[in-house]
Amino acid sequence: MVNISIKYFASLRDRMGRADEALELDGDSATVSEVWAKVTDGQSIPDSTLISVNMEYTDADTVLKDGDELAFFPPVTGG
Amino acid sequence: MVNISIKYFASLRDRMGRADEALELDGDSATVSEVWAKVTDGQSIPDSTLISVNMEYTDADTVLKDGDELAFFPPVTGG
Amino acid sequence: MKVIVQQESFAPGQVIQTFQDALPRGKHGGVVSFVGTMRDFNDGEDVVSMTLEHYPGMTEKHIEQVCAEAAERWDIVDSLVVHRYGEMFPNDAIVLVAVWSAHRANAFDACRFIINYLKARAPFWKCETTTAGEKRWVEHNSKDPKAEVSDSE
Amino acid sequence: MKVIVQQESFAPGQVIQTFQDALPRGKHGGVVSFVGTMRDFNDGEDVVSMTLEHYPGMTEKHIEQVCAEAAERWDIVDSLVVHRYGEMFPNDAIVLVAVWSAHRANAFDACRFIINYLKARAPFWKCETTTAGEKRWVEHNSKDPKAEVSDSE
Repeated sequence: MVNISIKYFASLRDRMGRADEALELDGDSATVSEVWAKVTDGQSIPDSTLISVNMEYTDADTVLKDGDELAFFPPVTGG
Repeated sequence: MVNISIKYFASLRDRMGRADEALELDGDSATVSEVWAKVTDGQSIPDSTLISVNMEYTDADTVLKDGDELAFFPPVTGG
Repeated sequence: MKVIVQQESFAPGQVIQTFQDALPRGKHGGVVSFVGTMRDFNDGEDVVSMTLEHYPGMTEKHIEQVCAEAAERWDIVDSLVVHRYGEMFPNDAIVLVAVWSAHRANAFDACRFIINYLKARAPFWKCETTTAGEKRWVEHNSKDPKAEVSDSE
Repeated sequence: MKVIVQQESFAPGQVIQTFQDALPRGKHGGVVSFVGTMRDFNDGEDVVSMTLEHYPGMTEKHIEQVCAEAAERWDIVDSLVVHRYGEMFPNDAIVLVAVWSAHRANAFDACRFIINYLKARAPFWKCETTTAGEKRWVEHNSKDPKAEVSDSE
């Protein structure tokens, strides 16, 4: 069983209507894009969305492991 | 008649034993190196000496005009 | 190397001086700093305040990574980054990057590197409130946070 | 553009803030600054104080020329230079160069250009007093003040 937590930031949080959620994956593993499809009823990840797993940038093909912290957010605008 | 003023700065002032002097040139004109020879009993300008006329950098071949402010100084070390 | 992500406003000059006073004496010949300031307009509209959201933990981690990378690439004495989050107002300092080194070329290069990579990688998002009371997310061009970055934009 | 050559000590952060508060609002996104500090040793000997001699008039003129040239080459909002002369002590700020611009790349380039050319051209001479009471002129390598300069030395 793979349990992950998901965080959404900024405009993507507004769009999702939530800041975070916990997810239990049915199979042994899932990629980031599979998780996104699951939480959005089958949609694909919007262009320019940034993805991090355990606070490191990664891409949509990354396979998630139990306990991972996944985050989706728009391009950063700090500094 | 050409009257000029001369300034010496930093280690070059210590070496000359004076900070400034006024000089009346005999002929119609003289170059910077001729002036230096005159104030040092015939020596040539030491390597790396910087020269300014009226507060602009120039070289030893510059011909001086009446009223010019000539200055000799070592490489600058500000900042 | 010190990275501070804080909600409170700060006076860049004071923060630099306090940090510098604690540095080992005589090792650095100077400090190069960049201070980014909040503007009071954007896209033609007056902005009354701005709220910076961040990803606690990831933000600090990535700024520290960038500072560590700068310290590997250039011979510097120390570096300091202060970045605010939360609500701020026009002319507030948003970010400070300061780098001390024996030779100023290294401080210039490292400071520029840190602010460029911070802007590309550190997870912060600006949300402006206009005089009309409208809140809007500031959208920049999409950028790959893993790519080489420059400060030309 | 403001150039100040003064005997009094100054607090770089305060001077930057005061100047910035008087700038037209909203035009600049940030400020890049370089502050050069007096060290307490040189060539292996402890230095108790330093006296900077300058050529009044020529110094200001050349720093102003360098700032004007920077403003022609890069799109900047404003620049400020403060340089001390006379006696100063370890950890005193000797020189401050600050440049404001809308895009930080221009501020970095212009600030670096100004300090490099200032160091090559502005007529200042350092004379150190060591703990042994000896006074000595700091001699740098000879450099043509009209040549292109860099900050690699």
